Amino acid sequence: MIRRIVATALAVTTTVGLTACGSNSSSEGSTDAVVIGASMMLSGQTNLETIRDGYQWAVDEANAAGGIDVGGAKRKVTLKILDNRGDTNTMVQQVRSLALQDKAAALLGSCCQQNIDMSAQADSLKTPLVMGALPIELRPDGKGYVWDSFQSLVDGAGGFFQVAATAGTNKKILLITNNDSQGKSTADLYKGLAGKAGFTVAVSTDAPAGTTDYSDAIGKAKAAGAEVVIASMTPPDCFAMWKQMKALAYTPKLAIGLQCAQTPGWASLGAVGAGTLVQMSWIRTSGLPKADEVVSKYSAKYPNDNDLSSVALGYHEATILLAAITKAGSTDHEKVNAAIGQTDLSSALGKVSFAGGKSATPSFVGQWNADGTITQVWPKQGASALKSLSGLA
Amino acid sequence: MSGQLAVRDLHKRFGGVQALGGVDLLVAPGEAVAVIGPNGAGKSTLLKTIAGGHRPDRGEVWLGPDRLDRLPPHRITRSGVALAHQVPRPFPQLTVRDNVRVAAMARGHGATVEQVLTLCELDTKADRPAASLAVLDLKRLEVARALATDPTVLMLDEVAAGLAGRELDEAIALIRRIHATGRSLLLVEHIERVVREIVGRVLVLDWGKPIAEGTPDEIARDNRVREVYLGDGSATTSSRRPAPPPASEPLLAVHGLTAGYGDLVALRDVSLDVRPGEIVAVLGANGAGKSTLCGSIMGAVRVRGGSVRVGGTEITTAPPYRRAGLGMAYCPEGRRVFAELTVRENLQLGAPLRLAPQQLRERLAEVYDIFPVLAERGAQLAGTLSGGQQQMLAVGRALMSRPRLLICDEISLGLAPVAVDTLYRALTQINDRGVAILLVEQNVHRCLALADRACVLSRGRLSYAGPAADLLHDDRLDEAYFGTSDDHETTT
Amino acid sequence: MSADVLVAGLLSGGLYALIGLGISLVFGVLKVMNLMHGELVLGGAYLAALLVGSAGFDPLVALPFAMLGVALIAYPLQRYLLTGLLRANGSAPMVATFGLSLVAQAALQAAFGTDPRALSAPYAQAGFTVLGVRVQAVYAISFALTVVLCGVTHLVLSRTRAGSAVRAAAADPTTASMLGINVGRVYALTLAGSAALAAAAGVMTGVAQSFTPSAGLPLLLTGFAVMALAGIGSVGGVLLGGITLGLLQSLSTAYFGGGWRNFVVYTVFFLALSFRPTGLFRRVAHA
Amino acid sequence: MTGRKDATTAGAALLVAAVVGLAVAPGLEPGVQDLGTTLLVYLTVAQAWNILAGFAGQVSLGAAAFVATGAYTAGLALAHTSIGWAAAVALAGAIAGLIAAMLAVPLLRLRGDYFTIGTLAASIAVQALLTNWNWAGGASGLTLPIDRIPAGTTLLRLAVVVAAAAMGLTAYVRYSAFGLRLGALRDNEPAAAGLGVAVYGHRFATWVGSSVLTGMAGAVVAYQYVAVSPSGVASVNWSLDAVLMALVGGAGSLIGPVLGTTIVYYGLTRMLEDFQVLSLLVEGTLLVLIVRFAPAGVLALLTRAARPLRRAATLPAAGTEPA
Repeated sequence: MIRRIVATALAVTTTVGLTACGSNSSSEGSTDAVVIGASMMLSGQTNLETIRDGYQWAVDEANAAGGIDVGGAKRKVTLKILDNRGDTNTMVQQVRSLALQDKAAALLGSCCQQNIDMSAQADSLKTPLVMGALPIELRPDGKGYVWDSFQSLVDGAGGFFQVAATAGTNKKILLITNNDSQGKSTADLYKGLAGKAGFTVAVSTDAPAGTTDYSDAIGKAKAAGAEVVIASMTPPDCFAMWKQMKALAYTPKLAIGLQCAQTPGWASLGAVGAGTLVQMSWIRTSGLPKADEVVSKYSAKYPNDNDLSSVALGYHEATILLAAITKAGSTDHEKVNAAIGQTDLSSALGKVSFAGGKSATPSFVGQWNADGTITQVWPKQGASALKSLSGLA
Repeated sequence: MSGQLAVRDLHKRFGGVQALGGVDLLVAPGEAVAVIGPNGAGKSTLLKTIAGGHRPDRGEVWLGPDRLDRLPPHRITRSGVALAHQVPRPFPQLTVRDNVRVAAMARGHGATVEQVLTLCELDTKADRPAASLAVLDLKRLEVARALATDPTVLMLDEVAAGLAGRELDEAIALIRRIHATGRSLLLVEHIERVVREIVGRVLVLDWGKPIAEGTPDEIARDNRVREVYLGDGSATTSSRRPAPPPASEPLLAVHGLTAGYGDLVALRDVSLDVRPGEIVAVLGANGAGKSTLCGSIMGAVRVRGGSVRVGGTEITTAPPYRRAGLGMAYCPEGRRVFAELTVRENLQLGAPLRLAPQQLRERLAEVYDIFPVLAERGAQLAGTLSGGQQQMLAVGRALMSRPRLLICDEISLGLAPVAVDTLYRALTQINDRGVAILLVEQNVHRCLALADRACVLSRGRLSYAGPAADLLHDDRLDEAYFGTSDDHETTT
Repeated sequence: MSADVLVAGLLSGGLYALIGLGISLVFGVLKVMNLMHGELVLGGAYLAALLVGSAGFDPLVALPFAMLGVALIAYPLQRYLLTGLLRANGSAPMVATFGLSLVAQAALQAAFGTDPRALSAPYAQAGFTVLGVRVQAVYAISFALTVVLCGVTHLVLSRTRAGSAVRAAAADPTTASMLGINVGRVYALTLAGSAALAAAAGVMTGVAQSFTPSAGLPLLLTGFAVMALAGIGSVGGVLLGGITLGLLQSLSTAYFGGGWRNFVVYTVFFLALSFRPTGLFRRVAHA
Repeated sequence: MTGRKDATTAGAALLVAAVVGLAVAPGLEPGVQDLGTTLLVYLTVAQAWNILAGFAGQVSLGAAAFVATGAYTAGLALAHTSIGWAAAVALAGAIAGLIAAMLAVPLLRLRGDYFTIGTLAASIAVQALLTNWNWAGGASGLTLPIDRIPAGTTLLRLAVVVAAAAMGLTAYVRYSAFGLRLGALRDNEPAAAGLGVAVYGHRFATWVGSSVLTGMAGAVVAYQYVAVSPSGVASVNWSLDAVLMALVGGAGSLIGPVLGTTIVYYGLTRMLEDFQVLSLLVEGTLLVLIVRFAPAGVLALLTRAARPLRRAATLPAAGTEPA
């Protein structure tokens, strides 16, 4: 009897009490390190250690210079990065604990669909979030705490159609996307632009992430005689699709793999992947600021341009944030947020100037070579000539 | 609390077995009636069918004006018929009181939980989880739960089985107290004393059919009933070779064996030997410990004390599969053939797995020689065989390991006389080839006609061991089966 | 809808059947829902990846080694851990296999990293045309492999004495042990056999698609879906169940669009499970 | 000691805890408030699972379906109607209960492991449905109107109320006649039916009740997450976490899930968040060890450890398995 009362009381106190101890010491003194938080996929289906390296590079640079100047005092920067394994629940909980318990001055974004869920958290927690790796059109309008500096889908699509126009195909398109928001907006965008560019979408279909059998779409495309493939899907899926296109003897003349061809795993397709186009926000021939430094610092670890572009992206985002904190002269969320809005700098992905929380960086179209390297084919400056889609021939 | 329980022309068939073949029974308000009969006679099936656990194929069950045989079990319970099972089925994680409370909720009136607990002498243990109870208390709980549903008719399925001495006295006293509350009782019971001291009328079932009805005394004098229990001695008269010399080393030596399940000690301090070529019968009523003895020898029951040696090897704690390789083969009660496997596959399973195909064929031929019908049915699924054929298969399967000792547990159970004849002829044949047999039986006369020596188990203890022939004229047999002598032995 | 799609559905159904075969075998014999089956499949893929990567084996050459390797890992798990839990009531063995699946994920992640991998082979992207229908070679190979492995499993279970020992242990372990059958070992061998079949499925999945350490759950669910469609205890049923699942996926993609594929598949799986006779069976009191 | 006295004590303790929770909520730091909300949500889901599995013996892997139902109901209600957030929580519970009642038709035919796999399949079908439901945002889900949802203190208080409801229902099941019948069903279904327990009615009520609680927890999740998407609220991890938390603490008891939630979320997930691979390894190993060596959970271990300190007359550890 008494035991039960004690047990009940004990359990309740543990719940309340333990939480209290967990958060004892993070009161904000002005000489403490500035905490920047990020929850990202470092294991599970996707591994973003490239972006993490970019973040870390920027922070290490700042700390090597004695820290960043916050209201006249030099303060070190602590980058707290948690691995959420790609699980949305874990991500939300981690972001909340970073903001509320670790008192992060601001957050850095991660990738893709997770950025959308994270945006809602940033608005709800009133904590600034600088993100990329999600085309800027896809970010929902929020409450003003989310800042997106990345390439634009529209620019990339425009570039693709410019390239496609020179490829000598029959202008019929197989459009296949994931059925998530990125897939759907991509589909809508490409459908709209295709008409203007003189192409027709002969087959349009969607597939959930995790699909392994694309014979329906491939069969329809063959029947329709589509020579251009636009595929937008998350990484492992498109490997299966490319193998299947090859096996089912579907021979388009031009193919772009949005999202999926952007991962270095593409190289594991070997020859089948050769000639596929890929949209990029950075490439070593781009002439962007710091491009040579990215290559010299990281090409030993990441030989592939896709990985290097992620490093550049991470560096880019972190630089924007650190500059804003200095500019705000404070780690106060509102002040930092306001300062990000007035960002005027040029970093690894190019010039940043936010309008409506978004700042488009340049887009590039690359083409995979059989040896696992990528060659820029658009825009003209720095570009090589378009080669044939040898992998699926 | 009134209403007569009326069972009319009840039929129930399980697969090929007619478990109930037209049972009629009336239990008047307040009356106590016992149902007896040999193993497999359909007694438990009768109670379960009345309680709604089985749905009858034909016939009706009425309690007063209510027809019960089409109701689901919980509705039958609420109508006023409760069953206490032979094997207690407590809710192990609930306390004793909660076990009884669950039952008391079935009907919103009548005896309270505390009254039932007191009546069944469980009041001091009411807060213990049921899983912690000893066997007598588990049986009390089983009765208490049935009682707590406030039944008009309380059915007790061998609730005294496995009890002895003071425990038995207490069980009888409990049943009398319950009867004194004015309820009708329907008992299935093997212990003669229980029947004699409690009920006024006895119904005898055999093969699912009533064969006699009357007062306990009338039934005890009925020759047909004696025959049903002891088997008829007519079929086999001993034409056997003389018994082997007793000097040889025993194949099987059981010494001081004590074994049981949970709190129940089913076997106490039992010793027996089987020598090469010998046939030893083990007799005893239901619940006397015969199957526990087999289980202990084969490793299916945990041994508490004593030892089991086979051919000089100590095997008391060896896992079952090791024992099979020691020249000992087991033909379990209830046949337990693998119904989904063919006859031939069943037989092959009896032989060691690594046996060369040639030897396997030889052994198959030997078994087919004894049971030609198995050869004809080799490709048939064992489940499609008749009961007698399944029993032959079970014996044949055991022979496939070429044992020096064959242990047969109740091989004549539930079989037609002609099938029993065939089996016993086969046993003689097997024994003639030098295989010793430990024959556990309830069919006394047939068994004794075949055996060299016999043992009688009575409530877990050895009450006789000696030449088989002497036993036929010994009172101890009657005592073991019918409990005619005084039952007040003491236990510790 | 074209014949190509139907054939592709049918052939990918072969791979599903191979995933379901092992799960069904374990459930039939041990009466345990093996929640680490997906990781056993992945284990086969990763072992093959080691051999393909380091020794330069063709995946089909690596396949028997992967089967053996995963079986060797599974055997002691059943022998020394899971069999002991079978007598405990309720869901203990199932929960234990779930725990093991988490441990396996962690081990795979630590050993191989998280990047998606694929097994490269010349037939991974090859195809051929039969009667005007274009067929993907790797699915044709995996379908043939499934038919062979289903056949072998069926023959082992129905024609060999070891197979009858397995069926006997499944039907009545007590009696089987008294006939000299080491039931503990039979159980362990059953899981090992199931693991070997899973590994074979893993190698073919690895060639046809790709895999990561956390890809076990969808594979597991595929296996369950096959088992629910097939009914338990029949090897032929598993093959049909797999084919049904493959066709179901193709048809729902063709008729409702790719997005609805999972919904249709899992709804059918769920309903098949619920209205199957085994599910309808209510145990009546007998004791 | 009698059941009624125990029930009164538990009820009183629960009431005190709830009142204390509501009272101290505003004084807590935001981080603590948030952690408290998360723990209480997990406690609700684990306790709802405990009612179903621990007390009624029906092991479900379908909690995610009802977290998702609740979260989407609350989210859609706030996005498309003018009802308040409190009403949306009630609605979330109601719709979850309704879905549960519909799923009961096929699901409650199933027993044992079949039921478990059936719930898993149902929950994945729900996730697939949400992924394709464009009106509800499809795969990317929907964002709730931030201005109309509770946060901080209010959110914690809501979580306290919902968790108190879960604890209260568990206490009811633990001490009532209804719960007693459930225990009988769990321990031996045919025997319980033979003693007059209406099997289907009890299973149905438990299933629906547990789902209502899970649905209300889903609404709290929606408010905390602000954005709900199939990959989050419908993730099978909800189901797995519920099992893990209840089993580790001790299923079939009132306090077990409280301990389990604290140990698993606070002791493992948070402490090991920098080492994801390790946390998988630890969780998996812990589960295996629990079913192998402590099938009644940590609570039973603690009770057993504390037993020598108490008088010998008290209960032996409940739930020890018969061999």
